[in-house]
Amino acid sequence: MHLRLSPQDAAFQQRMRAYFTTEFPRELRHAAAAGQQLTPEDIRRSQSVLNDAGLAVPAWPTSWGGQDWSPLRMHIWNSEMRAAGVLPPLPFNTSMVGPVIAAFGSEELKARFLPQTASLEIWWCQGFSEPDAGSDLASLRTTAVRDGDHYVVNGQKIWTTLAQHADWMFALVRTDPAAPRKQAGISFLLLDMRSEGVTTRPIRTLDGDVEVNEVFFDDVRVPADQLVGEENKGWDYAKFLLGNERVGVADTGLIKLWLTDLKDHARQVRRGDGTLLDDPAVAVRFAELEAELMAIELTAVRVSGSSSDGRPDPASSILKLCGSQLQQDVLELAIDVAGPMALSWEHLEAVPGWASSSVPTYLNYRKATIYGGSSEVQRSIVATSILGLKG
Amino acid sequence: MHLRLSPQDAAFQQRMRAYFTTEFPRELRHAAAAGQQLTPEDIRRSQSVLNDAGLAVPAWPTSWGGQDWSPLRMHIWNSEMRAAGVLPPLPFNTSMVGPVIAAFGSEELKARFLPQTASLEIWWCQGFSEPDAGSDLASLRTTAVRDGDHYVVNGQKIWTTLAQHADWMFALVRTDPAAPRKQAGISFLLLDMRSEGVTTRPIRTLDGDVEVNEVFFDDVRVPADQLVGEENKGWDYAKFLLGNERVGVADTGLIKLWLTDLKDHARQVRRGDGTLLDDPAVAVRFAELEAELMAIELTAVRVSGSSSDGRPDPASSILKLCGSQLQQDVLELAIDVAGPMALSWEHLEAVPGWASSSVPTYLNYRKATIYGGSSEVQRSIVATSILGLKG
Amino acid sequence: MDFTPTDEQHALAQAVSGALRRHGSPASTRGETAAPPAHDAALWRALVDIGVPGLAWPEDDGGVGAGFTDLAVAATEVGRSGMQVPLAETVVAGSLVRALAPDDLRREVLGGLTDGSLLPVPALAEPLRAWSTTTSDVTATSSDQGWTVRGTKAPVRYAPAATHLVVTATTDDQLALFVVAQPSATTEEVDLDDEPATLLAQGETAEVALREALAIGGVVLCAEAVGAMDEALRLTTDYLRTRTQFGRPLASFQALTHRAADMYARLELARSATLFAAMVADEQPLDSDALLRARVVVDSAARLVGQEAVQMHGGIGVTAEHPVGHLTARLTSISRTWGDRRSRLSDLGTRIADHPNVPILR
Amino acid sequence: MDFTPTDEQHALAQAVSGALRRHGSPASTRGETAAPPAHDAALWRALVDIGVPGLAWPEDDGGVGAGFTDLAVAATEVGRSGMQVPLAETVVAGSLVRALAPDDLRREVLGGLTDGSLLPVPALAEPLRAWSTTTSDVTATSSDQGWTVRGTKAPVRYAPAATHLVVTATTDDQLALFVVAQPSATTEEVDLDDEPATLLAQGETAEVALREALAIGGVVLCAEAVGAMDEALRLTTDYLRTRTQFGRPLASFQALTHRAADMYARLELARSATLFAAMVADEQPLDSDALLRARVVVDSAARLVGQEAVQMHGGIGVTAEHPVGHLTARLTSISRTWGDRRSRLSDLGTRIADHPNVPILR
Repeated sequence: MHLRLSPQDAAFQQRMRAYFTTEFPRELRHAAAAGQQLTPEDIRRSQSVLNDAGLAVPAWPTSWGGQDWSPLRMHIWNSEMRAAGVLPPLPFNTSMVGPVIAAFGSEELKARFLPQTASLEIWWCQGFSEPDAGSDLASLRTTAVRDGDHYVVNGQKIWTTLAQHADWMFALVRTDPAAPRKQAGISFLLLDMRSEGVTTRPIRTLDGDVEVNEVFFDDVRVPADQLVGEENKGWDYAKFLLGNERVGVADTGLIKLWLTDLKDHARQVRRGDGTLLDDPAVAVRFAELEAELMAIELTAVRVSGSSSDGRPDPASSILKLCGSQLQQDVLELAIDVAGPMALSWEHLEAVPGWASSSVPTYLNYRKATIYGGSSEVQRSIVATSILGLKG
Repeated sequence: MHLRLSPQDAAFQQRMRAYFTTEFPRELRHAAAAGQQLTPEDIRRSQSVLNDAGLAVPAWPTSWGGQDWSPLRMHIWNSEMRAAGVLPPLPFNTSMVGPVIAAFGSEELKARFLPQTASLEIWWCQGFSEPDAGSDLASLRTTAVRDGDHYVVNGQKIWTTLAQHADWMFALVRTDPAAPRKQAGISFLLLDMRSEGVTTRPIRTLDGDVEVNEVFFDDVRVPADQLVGEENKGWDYAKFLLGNERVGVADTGLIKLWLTDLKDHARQVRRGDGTLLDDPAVAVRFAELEAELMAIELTAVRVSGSSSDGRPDPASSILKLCGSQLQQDVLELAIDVAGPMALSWEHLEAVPGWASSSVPTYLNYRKATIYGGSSEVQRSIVATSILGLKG
Repeated sequence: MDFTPTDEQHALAQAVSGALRRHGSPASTRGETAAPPAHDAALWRALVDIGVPGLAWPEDDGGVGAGFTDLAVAATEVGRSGMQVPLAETVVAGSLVRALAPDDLRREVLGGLTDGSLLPVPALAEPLRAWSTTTSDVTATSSDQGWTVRGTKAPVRYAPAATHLVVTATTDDQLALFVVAQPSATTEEVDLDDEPATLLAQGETAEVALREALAIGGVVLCAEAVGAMDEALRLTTDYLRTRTQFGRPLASFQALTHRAADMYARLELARSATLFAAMVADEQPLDSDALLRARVVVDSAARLVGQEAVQMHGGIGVTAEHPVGHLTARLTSISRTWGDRRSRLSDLGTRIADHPNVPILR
Repeated sequence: MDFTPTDEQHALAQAVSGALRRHGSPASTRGETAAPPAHDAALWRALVDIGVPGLAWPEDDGGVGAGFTDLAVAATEVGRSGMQVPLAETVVAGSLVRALAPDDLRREVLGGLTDGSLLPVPALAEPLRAWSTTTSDVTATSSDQGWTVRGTKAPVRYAPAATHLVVTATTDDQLALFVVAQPSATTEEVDLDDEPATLLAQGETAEVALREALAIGGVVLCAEAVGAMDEALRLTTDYLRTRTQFGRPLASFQALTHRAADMYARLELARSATLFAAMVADEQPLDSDALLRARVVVDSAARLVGQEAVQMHGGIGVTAEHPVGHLTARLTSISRTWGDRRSRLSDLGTRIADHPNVPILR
């Protein structure tokens, strides 16, 4: 056990900080923190810049651009990136499909997809969820039937995040409907979103955003060489991917950014002769959330550090569970900081955007405990895999 | 809908208040509120006095001493009794076995037991729980085998409250082990605790009290005329009884007394130049608990008022659920009011008893959400009977 | 004390829910966001036609003279419908006018509110200023021509549709209440540029009246929240019964059904507190602390029921197309209207030493 | 930053748990109540023999010179065992002596603490006085003969066994810290009747030293709590696996297993915060706010784990015969030692505006 960063890690931290705060293009920073949305073009450019600097896919194998960093360095990289207001690389590309292709794809697939996946020349979306499956991912019904050197895909995906911007989708499809278990008979397929028969329908969320979509497949022909790994082994690859996703979701850097901003906002709100941040009841709430954030961040460092075989520790479930809860708690405090201003969503001259967006943002982030494996799913994983509580 | 008590109910309230505060023996009052325990003799005398005044068994049929009061009057009676620091009648007698005998017992049983049950000449204990049953009450294994005009009882009960003071027990026993469902084949038997073969072993609780016991039956011969109702129909009578118990447990009068006392205690604790009750964080907690208490008390009046067929509304489960939680919340605040003084259980000259007993009392009352149908059982009742959520 | 609704109240509930269904549609059916909607004049007119906005006002003032228990019944149906109307707002504005305005203004406003010709709402919140009922950055000045008020009120719900605003402002370091007629705002921001105003009251009188009016408006919000929670719980239990996951209905997952039971329990406590508050609101002198306590109970239920209803619905819970998230959005706003849980508890906390306990029977 | 325990620390943990098992027995096996037990000299001696009480003190002062990460490892085993020893108490007293006492007194006390000949504990709490680190009703007076202190300290854990008390007292309206030797209390109430005392520090110096000593003592309490929670969760999951209800193991009831998962999650956060706090405690200048944050995290875990462990055990959870309730009792006390959750958060709250965020890497 030791507390201090080694001189090498401290130098690494300085290098990251210097890069993100001085070298990375200023106009692409802070936008996300200030509540503005980057345009899709900005997002592509941001990741391309990161990739050029070797900072887009550090967790990948070194032969495909990875850095072979320790979990601690991964954490430092993410923290410094977030603290500087730099958008992290698109998780669908770098935490999800990239590692799967790198681990299970053929050399052809790797060469064809990994470079453009790292640079975001290909924007990926995730085709896992289906309307009748929900948390029971493996009960998916989209089919892929082999027809010569193609698969013909029919069915529907839902909750496909940013599908409207995506070039390609990685999808779970059922290739053997007769398989003995629902987890068997699933394959992992890559498909071009411009293929004939693909229709995307946006789903509006409560806050008015369009972030998720339904995607329909009507006799979509997918070349068979876009299958990752073996046919009917897709569930194994999906589990590998979901573990990575869980670790990725414990994005404490983002929560830290939110909390720092929120303190600034509280300081802007007058209360008597002082500000809302002087209100002991509000200050206590900040203190509570800061303590919680500290514990989650420490756990992220501690848990990721303890997994040695490259597969995520099932303890990463607690990062998703507690991290998403903390996100929601921070956004709930944001409503209270906005106070009476939270009651209008209109853009009013006298009311800052952070205040009028506090309720819609809070409502939107109720998704945090639902997507990426709901809190209920995480609790079941902990109960079963860690505590050995099998019904 | 109307708010005010009718002139008749207001007069009733005045009558109750006058009786409990001026006529009821002063030396038997307030003892419980002040944290002192009444002796068993005091408890018997207290109930006997109430019974003489017609105030021990108001919910019973009028032919056996009941008063035919409206649910509102029942609530007024209980509130005024509690507010005056008078111990309510022993629930095992008046809310449990009494109503069962009155509803399902033969005329002989009624005449033999009801008067002495009302006056506490017979002190009853409840023989329901068993070591291997827990919340699954119906899986009980104590057997009663018919032998001529007796039943021979073998087995064990546990968590038998105040069995050490009890004269008689009402017990659930298995009379038909071959019954198709575990709920069938159970009978409701009355037995003399001085019978040969009855052994009582006290169970010490964390706080050092002996309140609950194990009771062992070794070939205990029980006259067959002490069976209530029909053989193998005991589960029906038990369900009737458990519903009554739930309503009885929402004893908001007791919680109100605790909260009033706790405010006085907070006023005794100095903080800076003021008292702990001036601490805004503490005051907020009192305000929260008072609001909660108000809502539960109102619900008790509203729900009991809406049941017309004499059987408790399944909504009474929420009174048990929320009432026991509130009890625990009040006792947890009591620890915080005691502050550093809570850390010793010793009787110290400089530390008041309410402070040194705060932690043991809190620990003891963790039972509140366990006994009388645990919170889990109540949630299942609500989910199944009210919300129609059947697995 | 009796919580049983009268036959008239059952009929009123039916009339209100019928009018809502016939004359409006919830945002979810139109696929709109959960943003607080603008005033729907046609929907409001339908409620005026069956007398809802006038229920609480005395017949002498042009009102219906029914009282707050009836108004609560109506508000619960509004909450259940997923639609929004300025009922609580007009109750706050109307209460202040009733308590403080001279006879002619009182009859004009309450009569106009009842017959639908006027829409008075309160304008209290100020930008970048924590909620307060005792201070205001808006200033009022008196001259020979009468009073004028200057400053910004925002956000003011229903401001573009309002015919009258009841505003707080500071005069000589005192809080004062004014009526501003014809505010002509185009957004929920009201910029008062030396606007002529009628003084209602100053100092202690104004503060007491404001506290009472907000407490009474809070009863309407509580009732609306109970309706919204009823509907959110109904949708949730329906969903648990019909949605299957892992080959069986969600209703077979105890982790969910036990949480649904907790939702029900909190809702029933909130219902009791709300019905009680409605009855208390009809009494003088007003026990405004009882109303605050009801809001605290309803707040805590609204938070649990709203959050759990969305969580148990999963993804569709946060979409604009499904009603459940809209109900949660409304519950979120209700809890933050005219203070929040923290401000209410802290307010009650300052008086906690004044009573040994809280009696409910009276 | 590295959380991995060293081989030495594994060995230390085994040595401590072995010593505890050989020389003591938890209250539950003796069927005793959950009352905080008196000092067990034999058990303490066993820990002295393997060097535990001296782990944190410099070798120059007669200590072992190992530091707080090792001490935390030992304290976790104490917590797991269900037994209680004055480890946190001697750390607070020892820290004050280390920071403030003249050389000879420092070496005497820390050396004596390490070799088991002395037992210094803090005497801070005062009857009917809310927790405070800045005020005291005990008064100190100086004369030619030196200082004397007068007043009552209660309760003082381990007072009857203590050889030295470190007490707070007021001098000229300042807080001061004193050492009282040979206090000879027979209960946990210490009545100081113009007792001779050695001044350690006054004013700001005393307040800072006290705050830091309590923060460091808090690390020991956190570590003990983690051990107690480990054991409470182990007992609970064992129980869920083995106990059957309604014909199947409790582990098949999702309402219970999901709550057990929450217990685990909170425990793991508490573990991370505690290990971090132990490492921070070895650094100068002391970041005592980081230690306070760890206590806040541990408090919230202790409450959940303690309460849920009892609830899931049902009736036996509140009996003196079963260990789980004793662990809950200890967790309850730990959270209330030297302040409570409210006082810690309010303390942190006063400094919340001083930093934009809380960095963990250093």
